[in-house]
Amino acid sequence: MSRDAQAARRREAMLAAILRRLEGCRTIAVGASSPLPGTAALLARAKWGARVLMLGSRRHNSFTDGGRELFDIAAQGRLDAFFLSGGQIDGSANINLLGIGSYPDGLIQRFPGSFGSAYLYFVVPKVILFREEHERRTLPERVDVVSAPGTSPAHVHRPGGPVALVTGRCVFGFDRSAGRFSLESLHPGEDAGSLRAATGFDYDARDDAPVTEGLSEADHALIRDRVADEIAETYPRFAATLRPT
Amino acid sequence: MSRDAQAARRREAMLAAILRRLEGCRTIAVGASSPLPGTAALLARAKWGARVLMLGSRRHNSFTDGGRELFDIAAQGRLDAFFLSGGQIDGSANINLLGIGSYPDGLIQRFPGSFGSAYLYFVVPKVILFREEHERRTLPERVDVVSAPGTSPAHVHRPGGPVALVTGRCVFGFDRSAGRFSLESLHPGEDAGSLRAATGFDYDARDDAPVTEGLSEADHALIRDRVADEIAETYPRFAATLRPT
Amino acid sequence: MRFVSTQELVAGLAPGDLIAIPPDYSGVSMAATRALLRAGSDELRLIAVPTSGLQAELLIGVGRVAELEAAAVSLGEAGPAPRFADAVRNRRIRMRDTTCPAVHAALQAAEKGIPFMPLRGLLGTDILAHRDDWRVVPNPFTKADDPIVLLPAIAPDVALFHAPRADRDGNVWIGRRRELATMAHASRRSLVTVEEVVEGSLLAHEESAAGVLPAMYVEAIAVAPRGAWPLGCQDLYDADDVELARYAAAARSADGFAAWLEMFLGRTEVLA
Amino acid sequence: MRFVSTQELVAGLAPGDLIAIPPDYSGVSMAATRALLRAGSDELRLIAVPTSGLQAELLIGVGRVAELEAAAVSLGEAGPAPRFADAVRNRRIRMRDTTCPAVHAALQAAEKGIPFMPLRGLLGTDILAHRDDWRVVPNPFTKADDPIVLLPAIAPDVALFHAPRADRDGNVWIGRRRELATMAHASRRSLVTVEEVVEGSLLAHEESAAGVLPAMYVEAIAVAPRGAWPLGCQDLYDADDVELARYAAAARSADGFAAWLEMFLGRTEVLA
Repeated sequence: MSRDAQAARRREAMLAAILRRLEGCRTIAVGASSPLPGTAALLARAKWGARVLMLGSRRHNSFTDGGRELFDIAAQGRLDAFFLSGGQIDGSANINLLGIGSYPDGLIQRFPGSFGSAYLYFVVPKVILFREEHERRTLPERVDVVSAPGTSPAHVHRPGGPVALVTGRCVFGFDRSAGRFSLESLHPGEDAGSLRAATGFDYDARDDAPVTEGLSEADHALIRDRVADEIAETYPRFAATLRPT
Repeated sequence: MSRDAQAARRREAMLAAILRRLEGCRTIAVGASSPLPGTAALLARAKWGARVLMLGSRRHNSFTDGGRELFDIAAQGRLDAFFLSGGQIDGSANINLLGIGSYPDGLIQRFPGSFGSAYLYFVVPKVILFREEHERRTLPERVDVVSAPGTSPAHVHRPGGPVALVTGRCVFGFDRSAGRFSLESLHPGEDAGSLRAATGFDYDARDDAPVTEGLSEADHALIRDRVADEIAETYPRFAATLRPT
Repeated sequence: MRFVSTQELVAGLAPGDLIAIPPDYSGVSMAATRALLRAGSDELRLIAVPTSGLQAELLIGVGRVAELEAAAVSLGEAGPAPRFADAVRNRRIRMRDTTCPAVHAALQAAEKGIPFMPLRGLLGTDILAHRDDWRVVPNPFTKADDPIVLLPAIAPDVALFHAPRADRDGNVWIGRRRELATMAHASRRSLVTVEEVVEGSLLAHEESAAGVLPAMYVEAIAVAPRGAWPLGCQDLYDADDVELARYAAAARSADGFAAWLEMFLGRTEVLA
Repeated sequence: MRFVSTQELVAGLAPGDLIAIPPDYSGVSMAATRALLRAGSDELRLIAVPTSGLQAELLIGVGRVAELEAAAVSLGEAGPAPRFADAVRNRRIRMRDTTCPAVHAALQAAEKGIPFMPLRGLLGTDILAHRDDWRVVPNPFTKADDPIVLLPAIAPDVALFHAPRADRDGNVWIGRRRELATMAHASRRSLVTVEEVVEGSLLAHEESAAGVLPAMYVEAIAVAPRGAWPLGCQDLYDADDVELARYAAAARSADGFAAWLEMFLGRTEVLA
């Protein structure tokens, strides 16, 4: 299989996994630099009429109160799902959007910054983590810097948090009380051994973890006929990869 | 002199006194139920281009952030002058917009409420108090209820406060450090004795308090040609009294 | 979001509901008020944003209101609100006095999901002295003695108002009357009457989008032409000053109030 | 309010000034950025509302910036911001990390003249751990153990942004990009570039008034057609993705950055 075909298959598994996690969500917001979640959210819109609020979009954006409105609706409980990624994501679902090395004065590599994660991770009921690049480096035992913690002590006001981590290799569910990931499914081409080898943190896993289901034909048709064009407004380069070549 | 003519003369003295106190003000806001201050503010606009923000007006109102914007610009230091009245105003410049009697459960008479006074009195540099009806009842030694205090202890954050009280009989200046009014001028027809008799609180007064100067011919012309029409948008009944009959 | 009749719009209000209502100059649903007066729930709690006039006055006059928080209730140039003053004096309603920016700030706190918001001013007032739900704390950002008031968030059950227009998606055009947006954001649900429903999305063009309250805040909309009468509706029509003066004069007596109310309830809504 | 050239617009910025700048998708004055790059003040302090991209990246790249507070600096789909990352890693700027709603809240605190604003979230983050200007206090409205973060107000000296249009009175149409209004309200003065100046008052009709930042907040306006390029300007033009990708590739090296900058500074503003 060519590298492009592998990447496409990986991406499809991720899309399908995110879409499944969005089931039942009525209002879904998509942050900056999130083309894959954006595509899944627009699929949710096409399929069951979910309301999609996408940062950087004009068409898929009914905000009229400026940049704060996303955070305000999250605080009001009107937002069901959001997506976060990280330069690093660790086994406790801590995410690191700040950098590699010693923060703040000894960074070897600097990441863009936390965006709204240090807030939304606390208040949105379903936060779906995504990181295509699944390696020991990106998914370490412990992040170098905590830009947002996966769990909080019981007394901290935290109605929201992570529910899953979707990578280029697998889907992890997150158990908030245990503070641990457990393997839900492996993408095509992965097995238990390859996954352990590529993952820096420990996680729970059944021996018989299923293969991540792909998108249905209907989903593919929706992407081709509608969603690819819709996502192109905000992520033109990504949209090109969704279109048949 | 007829009662109407007396009322008109009293009103002119008040208008002229308020206008004088507005000199140098670049931004003037006018609250609810304030036709006389509104007229003075629109005169200030006609004469030196003062910016007028008038509650209840659409034309003289550049607010675009809803009802809070008046309070926000006051907090930002963008507002130079505002007007307050009271069911009672006492000798310490305390105002009462709540009622007569024992507050809250033993009121004999209930007033509309404080509006924004319990805030704006603290933050607007020049608050001009106005009350046409100058009687011992309306200007008592001590208000029954303090909806906003005339002065505050030194440690209280208070960049603003009262500068003057303009009534149907006279103009008082207010000394914030002394917490007392002093007579600045008497309207035509009043004298030292009649004023003391009509005023419930003690105040400082020179023996030779001047007569309040009226409006200039140019001011009269501006009202006739322009301001009467402008104020009519918000205070149609009051505007009718400004027009020559 | 669904389109309903004005009567259906208010049918969902339950005793004890906290209802946010706008000031007379902003966008008062007198159409919904009429429906409430005809067959509404009792024991309503009103939060005026930040003042009210005819709407609170009428609902209080017929005994629908258990509690009112407001910075003022007044009929503006038409004078004081007699039924309000009478009800407070005779303690037929629980009155919680406040001041305009305190209402805005407390709604913004709910809008932002924070438990409280600080506000300057208020110190030394009898309003503060009788608000046991407000706190005075030292400003933690200075070593100086600097007391400041903290207001708890106000999160109404319902925002009820009137606006010039809505589109078929339920987006409501409120223009620069942004207190309506704050009310809607802070409230669990918004019930709205509009002058008309327009074709095409109000969000389609940036020009009209700037004045829109998005449908995600709106539970139901009823079409009610001249639905703010005798109050005004933005640039569409002004308040009916003659009618307001007539009310103010009538409502000084209980009989006069009853007669005016009969007229108001009997009035068939004018269809444009 | 006065109309000036873009160069005059930025001439008033002084070393140490705290400048509020919008995110790439909102209304970035790249025209004013160009003027600042050509002949601007050093030691600027930037507060991104709440993130920045090309604008902060370029100003940092030429060494104009002493301090930056931002929730993120990124070139979006074009990738990371190389000059920013390099400057932070080598500690050539003082970086104050924050999170988006913290910037909005702190500006709203300045807008409202309150010394601080509470915000949920943040507890347990290394961002909070390294912000010695933030406080964690017990929520005074509950007896439960409920820590909450207080953010001090951010009151910028200047808000600098680009908008579609202004009228001759200095009213600026910002549409639904209301973070520009919050920035302007919170800042002592606003410096604005616009695509064009239109006849008639933008406040004259409720439809256009809804999207207006009133002139009372605006100190000076410069006309700069396509003044956000290579970023976009609302519905008027989109970001130039090709140019942004070209920059991202070039700026990985110091030489590439210098070459791109020469192109950008040499580019005569297109007059419409």
